[in-house]
Amino acid sequence: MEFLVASSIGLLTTCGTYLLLRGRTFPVVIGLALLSYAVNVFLFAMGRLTINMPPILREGVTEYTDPLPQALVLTAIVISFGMTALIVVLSIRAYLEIGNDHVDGQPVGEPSEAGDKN
Amino acid sequence: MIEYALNFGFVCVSLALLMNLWRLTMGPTTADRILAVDTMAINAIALLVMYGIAKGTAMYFEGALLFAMFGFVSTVAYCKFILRGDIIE
Amino acid sequence: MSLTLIVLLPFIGAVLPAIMIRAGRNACATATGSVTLLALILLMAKAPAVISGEVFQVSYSWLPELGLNVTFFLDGLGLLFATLILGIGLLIIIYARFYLSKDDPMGRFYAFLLLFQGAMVGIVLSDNILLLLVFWELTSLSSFLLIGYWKHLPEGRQGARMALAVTGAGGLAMIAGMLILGDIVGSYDLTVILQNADLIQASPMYVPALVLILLGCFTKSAQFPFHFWLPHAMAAPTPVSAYLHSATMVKAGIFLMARMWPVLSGTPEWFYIVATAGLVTMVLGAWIAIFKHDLKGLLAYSTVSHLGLITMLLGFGTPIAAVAGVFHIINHATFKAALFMTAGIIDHETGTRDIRRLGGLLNLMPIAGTIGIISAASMAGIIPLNGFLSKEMMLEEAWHTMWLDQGWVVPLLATVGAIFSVAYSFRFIFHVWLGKPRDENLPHHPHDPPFGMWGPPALLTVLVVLIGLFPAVIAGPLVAATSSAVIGGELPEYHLALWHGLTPALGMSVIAIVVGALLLMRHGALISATANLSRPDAKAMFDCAIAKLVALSRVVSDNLHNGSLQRYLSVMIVASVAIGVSGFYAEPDHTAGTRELLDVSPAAAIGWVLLVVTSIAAVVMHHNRLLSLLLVGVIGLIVSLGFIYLSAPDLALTQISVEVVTVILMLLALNILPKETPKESLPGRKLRDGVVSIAAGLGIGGAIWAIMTRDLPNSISAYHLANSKIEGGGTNVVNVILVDFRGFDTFGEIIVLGIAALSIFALIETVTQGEAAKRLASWVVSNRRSADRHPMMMVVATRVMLPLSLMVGVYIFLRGHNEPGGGFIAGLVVSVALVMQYMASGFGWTQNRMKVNYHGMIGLGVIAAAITGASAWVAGLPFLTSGFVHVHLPIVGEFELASAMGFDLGVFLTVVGAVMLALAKLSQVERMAEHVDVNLDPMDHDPSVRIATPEKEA
Amino acid sequence: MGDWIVVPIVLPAVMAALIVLAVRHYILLQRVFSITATVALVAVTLSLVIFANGNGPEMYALSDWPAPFGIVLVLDRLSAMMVFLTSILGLGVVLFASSEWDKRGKHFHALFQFQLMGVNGAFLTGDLFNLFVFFEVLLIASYGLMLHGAGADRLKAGMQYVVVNLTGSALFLVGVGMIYSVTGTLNMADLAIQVANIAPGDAALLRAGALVLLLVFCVKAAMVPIHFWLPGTYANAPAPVAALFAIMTKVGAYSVLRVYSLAFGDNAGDMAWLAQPYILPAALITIAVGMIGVLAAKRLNNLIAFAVIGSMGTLLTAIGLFTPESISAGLYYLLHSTFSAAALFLIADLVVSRRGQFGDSLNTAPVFHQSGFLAILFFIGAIGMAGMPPLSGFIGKLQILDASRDSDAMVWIWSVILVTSLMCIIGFGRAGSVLFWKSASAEGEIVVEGAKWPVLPIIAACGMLGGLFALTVFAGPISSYLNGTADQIFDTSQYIRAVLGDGALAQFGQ
Amino acid sequence: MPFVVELIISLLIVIGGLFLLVGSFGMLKLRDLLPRLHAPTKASTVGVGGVLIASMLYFWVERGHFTIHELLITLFIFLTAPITANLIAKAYMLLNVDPHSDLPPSKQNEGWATFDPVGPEGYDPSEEYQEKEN
Amino acid sequence: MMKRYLPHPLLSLALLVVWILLANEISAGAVVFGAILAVIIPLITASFWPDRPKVGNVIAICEYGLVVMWDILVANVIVAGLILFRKTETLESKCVVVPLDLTSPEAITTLAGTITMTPGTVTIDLSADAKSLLVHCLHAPDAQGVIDDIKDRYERRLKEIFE
Repeated sequence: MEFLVASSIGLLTTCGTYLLLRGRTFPVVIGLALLSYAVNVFLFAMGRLTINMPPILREGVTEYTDPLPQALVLTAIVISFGMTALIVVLSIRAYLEIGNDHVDGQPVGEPSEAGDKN
Repeated sequence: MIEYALNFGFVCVSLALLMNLWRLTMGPTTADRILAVDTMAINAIALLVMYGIAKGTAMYFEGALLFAMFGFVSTVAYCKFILRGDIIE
Repeated sequence: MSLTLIVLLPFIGAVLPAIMIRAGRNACATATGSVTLLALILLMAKAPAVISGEVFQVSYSWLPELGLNVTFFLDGLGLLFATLILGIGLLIIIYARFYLSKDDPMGRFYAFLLLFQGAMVGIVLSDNILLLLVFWELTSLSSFLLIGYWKHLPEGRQGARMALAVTGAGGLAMIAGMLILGDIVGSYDLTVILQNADLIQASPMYVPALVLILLGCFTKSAQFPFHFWLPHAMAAPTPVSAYLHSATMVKAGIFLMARMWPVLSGTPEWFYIVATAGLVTMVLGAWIAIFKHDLKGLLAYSTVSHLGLITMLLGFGTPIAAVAGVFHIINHATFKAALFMTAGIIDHETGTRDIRRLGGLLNLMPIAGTIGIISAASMAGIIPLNGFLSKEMMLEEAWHTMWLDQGWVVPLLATVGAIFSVAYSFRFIFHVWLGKPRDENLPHHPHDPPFGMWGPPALLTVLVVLIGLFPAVIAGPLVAATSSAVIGGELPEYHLALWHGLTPALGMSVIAIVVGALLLMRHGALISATANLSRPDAKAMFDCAIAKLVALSRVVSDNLHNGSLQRYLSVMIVASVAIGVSGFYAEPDHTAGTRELLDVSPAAAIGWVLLVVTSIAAVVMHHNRLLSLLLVGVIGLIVSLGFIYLSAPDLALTQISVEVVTVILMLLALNILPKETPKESLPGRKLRDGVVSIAAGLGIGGAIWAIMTRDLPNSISAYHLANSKIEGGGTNVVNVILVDFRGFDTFGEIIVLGIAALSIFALIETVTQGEAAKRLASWVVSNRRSADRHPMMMVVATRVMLPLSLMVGVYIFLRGHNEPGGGFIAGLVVSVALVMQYMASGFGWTQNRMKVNYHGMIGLGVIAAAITGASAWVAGLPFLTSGFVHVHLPIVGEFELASAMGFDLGVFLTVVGAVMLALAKLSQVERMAEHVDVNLDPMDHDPSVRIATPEKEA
Repeated sequence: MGDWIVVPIVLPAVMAALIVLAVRHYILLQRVFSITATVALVAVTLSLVIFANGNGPEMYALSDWPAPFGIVLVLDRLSAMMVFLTSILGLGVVLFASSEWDKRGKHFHALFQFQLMGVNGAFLTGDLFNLFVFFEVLLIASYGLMLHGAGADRLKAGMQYVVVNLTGSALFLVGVGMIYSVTGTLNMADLAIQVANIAPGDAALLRAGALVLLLVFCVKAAMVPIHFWLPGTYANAPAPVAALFAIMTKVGAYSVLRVYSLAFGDNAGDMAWLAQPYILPAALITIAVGMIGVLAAKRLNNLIAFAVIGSMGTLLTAIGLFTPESISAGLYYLLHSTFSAAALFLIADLVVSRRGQFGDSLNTAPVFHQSGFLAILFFIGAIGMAGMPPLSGFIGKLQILDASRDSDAMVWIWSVILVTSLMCIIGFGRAGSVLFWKSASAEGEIVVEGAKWPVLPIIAACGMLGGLFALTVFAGPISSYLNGTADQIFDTSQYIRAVLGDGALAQFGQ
Repeated sequence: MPFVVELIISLLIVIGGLFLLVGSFGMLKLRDLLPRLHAPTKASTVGVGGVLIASMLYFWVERGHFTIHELLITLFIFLTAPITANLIAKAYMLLNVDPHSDLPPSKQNEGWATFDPVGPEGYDPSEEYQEKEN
Repeated sequence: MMKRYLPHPLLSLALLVVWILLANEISAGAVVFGAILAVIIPLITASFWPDRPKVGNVIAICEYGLVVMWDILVANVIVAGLILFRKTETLESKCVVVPLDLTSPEAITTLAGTITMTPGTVTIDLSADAKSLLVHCLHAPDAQGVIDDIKDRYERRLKEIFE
């Protein structure tokens, strides 16, 4: 199980990073979303993996998973949600203002037809 | 016996999810993909309920409930996007 | 005290001119002059005591930890320089009053001048080398302002910048040198340093310190090879040149060499660096001066040359040479200041400074002519003027000096220098004052200036003569006091007299005068002979160097910061992987974990497959944006399933709710953005990005693998589990952590949401301006659109769902403390329920029915959370301390009321407000783009109403 | 100080909420609220400084949970000084913005107050994850503020700023996660103890996590090679916001200082001074890159932005040495560079607003209104930034040079700092000459409507310069405060005792 | 637990699982979107329903406490599934179907809602509307 | 009075049931609390429910529910058989048009929903004036039969319920 989680995190990071490195806003936003999944799971997995031991106190149950990372992840999810919302709006706003959605250093106001030079 | 039934159920749902995945990635139309996602949500609900039975806890119920609600909303949003472009008009 | 006042007076006075200028030019000059005069009087009051060997000292603590204190001391050397600075300063102030035209902002001029004066006085009176550095750099700055005073002249600006660059550079080097020096001695106090010559010269850091300090001195005093800035600083108004370049700024370097002479001199390094530089400068400066047609240029190079002379004398390292140097400092200051002022008079009266156009001016302006001729003769070293005396002493010393064991080098070059010196001095005399006027069409008709202009140089010229005639009487005590301060010990035997007998120096002098005069007679031939010699233009070289530097910087900077986010991010990612890996492998102490791993269940494996496929598909198909969004949604679904599987129901609920709202947001965005991402990455680029991404993935995957395979150490969460129920009053530990143990995090978190919404609001509010508005106005809806805006089935179903969803929201909210749920999820559930209405029934219809202001909700939420937190203060407990009671009501039974719920309510309100505000605002852009109006009807077509009478509700 | 410790965080937050709730339609009331709150903040933080000066570190346990289980705020000399600096800077910024800037977009004052809250929180918190939260608060507020008023260049730069920092936030979580996973704690004081007693096999992970976290802090501190976000952001941000951002980079530097001296300081065994070998070389390169940028800049705001990078390099150099002397010097320089950057951005805005269509491009333009007065302000600001005497920049650099003399890298540090100072002088000299001198040779005069004598902005700009003068004149007392601060930072047992009590120190080997 | 109940629960789970599988299989097998649309309705009715009833029974009998909230999920699904199907179909038709050749006429005054606008010409429902702050 | 504080009694009742379903217990506390919510929430959402729906006849509702349940079960098996055992080429998929007599949007929606939930038929569109349903049949050799079935089994009953 651990390997599955670790490889998933790695893969999500890889995919997120790859999209993050594209030259347009939308893939970047998608990449950030993937990256934040990866990081959230990463942070969650800090508490190690357990099955069916949710940190809801029950009579007679003594084994619980580590609740702290979950609380941290919750905070992180909410924060990254706020950030995502902002960047989504920002990407629209920038697109409307600039006329293209490049993030790769193209000059302002001129949509580029040329290939990616970098 | 329930255990065997549940395992069978898990296998079924898993296979179903894989089939949905196929439809999701292969399309061909966007509507197909949306349908696949919607079905995935349904399957996920079933999975959750079965998991709740397997673990003997009702804790996953809210998960299932929210899956039902949010699965619907996101599907509607996708469709509305295709239909109108503007989903809140 | 008065010592401090002497330094402070000019600084304080610098404010006066700026104020006084409104009272008129005379008042301004008077105010400025009286400040200087006052300082001079204060100084003179101490002069007798200083000359008799007393040293005044005053000290204030400024930054004792660093050893930087405001300490001043006044000894002979300080006295000499302070007198020169203040005295000549006073003369310059008077002179400038008449020199500057009505158009020149005089207040500014005097302010800068006094600033400069103060800095100079500060240098010469500092008893702390760090303080000295402060004043040192101040002179660079204030001279920058002075040189660039005529800001409309490009030469002025360029000259100022060049001076600043060169002297600033030297100053920076000197900072290093001084710090080393202080380090060697263990104190930055000059008086202490001066006692520790042996310590300093024995230190291995002696040479670096020496070189660095000398760099400062040489740049300031325009010594070869840093001499080039000085002539270009001549673009300044003449009073500035006269002040800065005769007596003060350029002498600062000399001053410092003299000041440090006791501790730095006497070593071969000192000799070869200082004496050589001085010698070269002397000869070179004089040589160039011969060819300068600009009066001030000639004087500037002559200054360079004379400074070289003094430097050389100090470089010799013998006490007697130092005495000669000190003496020449005085002499040079007198005649050079007078000469500059004379040049200024000529410029002022004739309108030109070109020697080729001048001539025979003596007849037209006899007073100025007399002053000029006498001073120039002194500069040439003609008996019986003061220039002769010190030059004799110099030649005498040169005669004895061995350079690399060769006895002839120094005397020969010194003589050559003297020859050139005579040549240009004579040129100044003969080509300007004597002979016939060469150009009848001078801009002005020259005549003698007002007294205010010729008075100051005349005074100096009197001094020139007097010192020449009675050196021992007039200058003797001052020279003695100064020299003993420079040498820091016994004075050598020396005579200040006109006649020393038939010495080699006299012979060299005679040769110089004769050859120099001959040289001048052949001046025209000389000029044509050397016309073809390539003369390196220092300014061009400097400009070129700076331009190259700037161009290089641009290449580096622009190529580095090319505006590509991709580059920035990839560098950042690579750096993070690199630093993490380097930390991990810094020492080979990692041991693999021993934790027992969980089994893989089939469902988990399938989930993994789903995740892998969708992730990869999201990358492969990212050009189709809608599809990639869909895939991200699925990934979110799988991740939340994973959370449930791995005992984190709260996370799963949050994840799925956030997921949906995010998808809605992105869909709104995608409607405006292009629907496709063009395929523009080249294969190489893809490969690079792929490698970077895989590295990142491997890094993070490896880390988490290493972590998950080992056991968790004793974590603070054990306490949370133990106290959640008893102390926190909730069984859902995650929720108790969120609203209680770490409630402060949550407080910050909701604020993040609130800010996000406010920022979104602000961003969209401005969309109606500028380019964006134009684009929106001319937006063309390209895609095919369905005809019905609000499908009836959907409208009906969502209306039924609204109360249900609200119910669910309340339920989730209430149970949060004990079961998975809580204010955040509840907030999202309610938001989604409302969004559903927006989607189904349209914005207008829904908005008309929503009596809620989302801004207010955000504010209210934050305040609710804060008030809940602050209510603990009432009980004398820290912020956010929660309490809970079990309430027993009839029928209902027992239930728990926790103050944390108030906090959670704040969370709830903020979440709903933020989400709704963001979505509502975002949808506004859409409507602007779509050019459709909002819908007010409950549905597009209501068959039960049979059309035509659309209901209108408030 | 008790409950007052949390006031610098709660006060702006509530005030911002109140502004949103009650007065969002009335710009005048917003100003009144905002300025009043900031003045109150100055008063509170000043009293915190006075308290910290006379007392040891004090802990404030939020929600009344004992450390390390809940979140704590810690008031010590360092954090008190930083919040005070923030509030002073904030006051200048809000005064400047209240003249006209705050009308160019929505919600300036609310976002501004939230920004103050975030910054203060980051300075006061004693919890690693709470630090993350406050980082996010201050970042998202800064996004909003940075985009205030929009405009193509600003949006483009804002996009980069946001994305880079979001990536940074992700890395922050990774770093915190790794640290938690082997130490089981988030409290910084507790972390110090856990690090000192780390199991040998876990050390590698801890190091990796700590270094990733270091990188995140350095992103905020704009250290090369992760400084890329800064030039565009600062150069394109609205002037008051750019001025406020002067404190943002300092948050990064502060965090480096706090975490890597407390948890990875002397007592950290093998991991002692973990950050040093990484920071020092990078910081020197940062100075160079910054000053190269200063020389290369074609726009005034770019010039200042690069100068900020350079000054951050200088600051990080001092911090990277990790000696009491260097820290003290670095903190002094921190104060200085905050004021000088803020002052320059404000002055630049006054200049730009009078240059009409010439904006902040460093090209010859005709004379503009009040150019003489602004030239003086600019000159003073430039002196401060370049580290020329007599202003505090010089003293700061002198202290840093002095403090680095025992370092192995002394030659490097000295030569880089001194050479780059020259570049800075040349760069600013060129810029000032073009802006204020060359204009005299150009035809005509620029007349911009409404650019009279805006009182508040000029007060604000002069106030920031006044900060430089105050730092200079009171260098002695300030330095002795800072020396005490540095000593306190190095005597980590004080901090740990304040947070965890005496019992914990036993595990710390003291 | 009585064997019969256990058997019933197991059967319900198996049936539910099978129908879920069939639903997804149908979606895979059928050729075109509109037929495919039929498949998931099985999953959402009998599939999920079976499992939910099994869950209710299980908790009731096995765990001894009466749970009914599963019904709520059923309610939700019954409420939402037709809408999703309808919208997906509309989305599909909009992009892939020609209303004139591929669809039967509505036999009414107006055509299918996806393609033909509604209401009398010229009526603007948004008169008098002013957008509020939010 | 009643109208004002309890605008939709049926809705309130439904919500009370929902609350009990959610709380998953039938206790006094749950009922009281649910009742409170069942009053408050309709009040809040009243503006979304302009003067509808008019529903009566509980027996008819139950009858309808049972009929639909049974149909769903039967149809599920049939459709499962179609999917599993019929070759896709032999399926006679087609669209049929169901003219409507119902006028209330709620009734139409319920009908459309019922059609969709019974496997084998899916409501895919509505005519713009809401007078016809477009229904897609997975396998309908006899199109008119399907229409008649729908009209007879469902629409008739819905008419009773809603009008």
